Amino acid sequence: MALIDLANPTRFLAFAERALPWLAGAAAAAFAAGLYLAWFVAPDDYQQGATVKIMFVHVPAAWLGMAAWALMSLAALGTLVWRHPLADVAARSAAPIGAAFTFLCLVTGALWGRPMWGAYWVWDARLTSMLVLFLMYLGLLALWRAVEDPARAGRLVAVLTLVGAINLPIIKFSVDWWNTLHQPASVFRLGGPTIDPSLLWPLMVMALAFTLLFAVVQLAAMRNEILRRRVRALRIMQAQAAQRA
Amino acid sequence: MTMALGPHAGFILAAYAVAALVVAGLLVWIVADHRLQRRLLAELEAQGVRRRSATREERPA
Amino acid sequence: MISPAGPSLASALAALLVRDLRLAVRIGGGALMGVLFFLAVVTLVPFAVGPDLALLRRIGPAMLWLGALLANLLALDRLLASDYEDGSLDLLLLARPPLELALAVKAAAQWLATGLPLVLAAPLLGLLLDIEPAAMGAVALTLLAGTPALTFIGLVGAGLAVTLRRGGLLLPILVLPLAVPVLIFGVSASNAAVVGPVPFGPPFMILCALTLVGLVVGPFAAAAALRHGME
Amino acid sequence: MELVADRLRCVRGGREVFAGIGFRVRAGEALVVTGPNGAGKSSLLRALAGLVRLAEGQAALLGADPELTLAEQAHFVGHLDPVKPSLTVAENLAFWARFYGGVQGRDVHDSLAAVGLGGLAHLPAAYLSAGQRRRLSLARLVAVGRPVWLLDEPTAALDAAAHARFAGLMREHLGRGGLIVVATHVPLGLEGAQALRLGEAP
Repeated sequence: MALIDLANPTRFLAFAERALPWLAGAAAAAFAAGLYLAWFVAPDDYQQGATVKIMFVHVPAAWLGMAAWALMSLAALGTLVWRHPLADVAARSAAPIGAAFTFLCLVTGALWGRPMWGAYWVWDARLTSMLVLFLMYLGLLALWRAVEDPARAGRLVAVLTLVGAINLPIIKFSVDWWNTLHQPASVFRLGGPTIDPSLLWPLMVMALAFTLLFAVVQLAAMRNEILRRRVRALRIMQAQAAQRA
Repeated sequence: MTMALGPHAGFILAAYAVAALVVAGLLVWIVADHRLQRRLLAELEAQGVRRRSATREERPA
Repeated sequence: MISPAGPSLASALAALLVRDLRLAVRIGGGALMGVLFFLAVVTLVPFAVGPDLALLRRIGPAMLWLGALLANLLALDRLLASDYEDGSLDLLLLARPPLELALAVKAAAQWLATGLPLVLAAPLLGLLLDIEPAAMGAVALTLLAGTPALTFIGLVGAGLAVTLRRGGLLLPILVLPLAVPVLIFGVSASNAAVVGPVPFGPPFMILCALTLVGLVVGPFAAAAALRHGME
Repeated sequence: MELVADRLRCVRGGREVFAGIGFRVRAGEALVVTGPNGAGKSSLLRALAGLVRLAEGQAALLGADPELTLAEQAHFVGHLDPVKPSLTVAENLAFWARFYGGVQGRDVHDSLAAVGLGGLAHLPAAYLSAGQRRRLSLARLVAVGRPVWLLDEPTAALDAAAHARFAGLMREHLGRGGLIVVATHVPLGLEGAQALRLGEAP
């Protein structure tokens, strides 16, 4: 049992060591290109002026905040259905990263909202959905910290992740409904649906850069998590060895 | 390089500063965590605690 | 020869404070949970009353106070329960430092780990409710002055409930009525700063007085409750 | 130094748990309390530690510091181990040592070694087995010197080796002029100890 659990992670560690430098290099290159496009090529928006530059951070962060939950849902299936030993390591590592990107999305949203709306926060439907997502991330992290045994924590968290995955579209729908119920769509929407190609390209490159960054951090965090579990296993062995002595 | 950020330059710069902070935070977290776990592993192994399969596993790297 | 080591009260109490803070940080139950609950409660308010910023601005201080009160209550359950469950409370009773002081230290640690983070988080949550910076400063000040009272009143409830089965359910019912004065003067001081016309000073002074009374009465009442309940 | 108990009577929940208990334990002596379940062994020890109110009678430590109560000069070991899983083994012991006004630093490690936990000082206590938790709990008796030990089934969960080691610690304590009152089901290896059997008389 223990041997099977360790076999795959060991191969994964070797893979991570090889892949990380390449991925990090690619992420750095994409960020260089993306930031150049965003700051020196992309024109100002006719309506929002230069503040549209915030979009190049805000929108990728929102995408990755949601994508991390999607990844965790897949990992949750991996934990509960296929019992893959790396699945809950992947979920454990993705949660704080997803929370960090969601947080970045919220803060940049507030900083974009202030000049556009005159307030840092106006309970716009999209931002509000992201806030609820952020709350769910924090709840998930709290659940993880509350359970001592990582394997048991992983299964419990997987259940919550899947319930969240089902619930998130419902939350999104109800927030949209709640929002239109209360106020006409007079407010300007962040990152509206129509985007000029001159803004779209920098956005895409920045999104690629953030995705590569996510992959780097995710891989490194998984590696750390595997090591953390080894430390735990060794400590249990140490306590048992002292028992016999 | 003349970049006109308009009247809201502060907000734009603040947004990028926060992004830089979050990214830096993530990177510091993974590096510091990696060092910590490596150190704990080394300490445990120095105390003579080893995994049963350790010798077999370390080889393929 | 066995001789009791010289009692060093300050060192003993410092050890207790350090231990409780360490536990709060390591388990992550303390600061993180309370602030998270606070955030969740404040986030729910606009869903209930609608995203009307003018309305939110008006009821914001009250919502922050309610959220802080409930978040404080949430953490109270563990204030004495874990020490009761593993027998630590027995040993606290046997030690030289008076139980009243030990309980006061435990409550202080609890406030540092759960109350203070709420005060620090309040201004950020104030952004969500569009409270103006000056008013937000006043709300944070009232929370800083008032949340210790909530913790020390809660200490009495925890002392009463900890030795009972299902005490966790009883605790909020016992504590909430006792917290009414703190809520009244906390919110009225905050509102005074936001809209007037009542001056900020008098209700704020009463709030501070409530905290001082709580600091004195709480540990004694809780110690009495524990001594009678431990059996 | 002498521990004197006179006509102790304890009532809990309207039921008389024991009555008319009296004994004298002198420095260097042990009292072994035996009796069937529910005979009041735990209540007697908790009463001596001041954790349970006595309906009648009193217990006092004669010839000791008059400023301190019996409880303040006693170690109490109950059924529970006051061990926090998220603290390390050393942190757990160091806290009780400091809170009881005892030793620190190096001596914490010596005390851990005395109960056979020497190598585990930096391990979070969550990893300990039930027997190891009990040993950590008992290390407190070594780390902080108090003349009276009130022990309620101290060797439950201990294996034979740990049991023998703790018997050695008890003999050492008696040899230095300490007193022990211990409730137990199993022989502890305390020669010449007084015996008190509860639950005999109706």
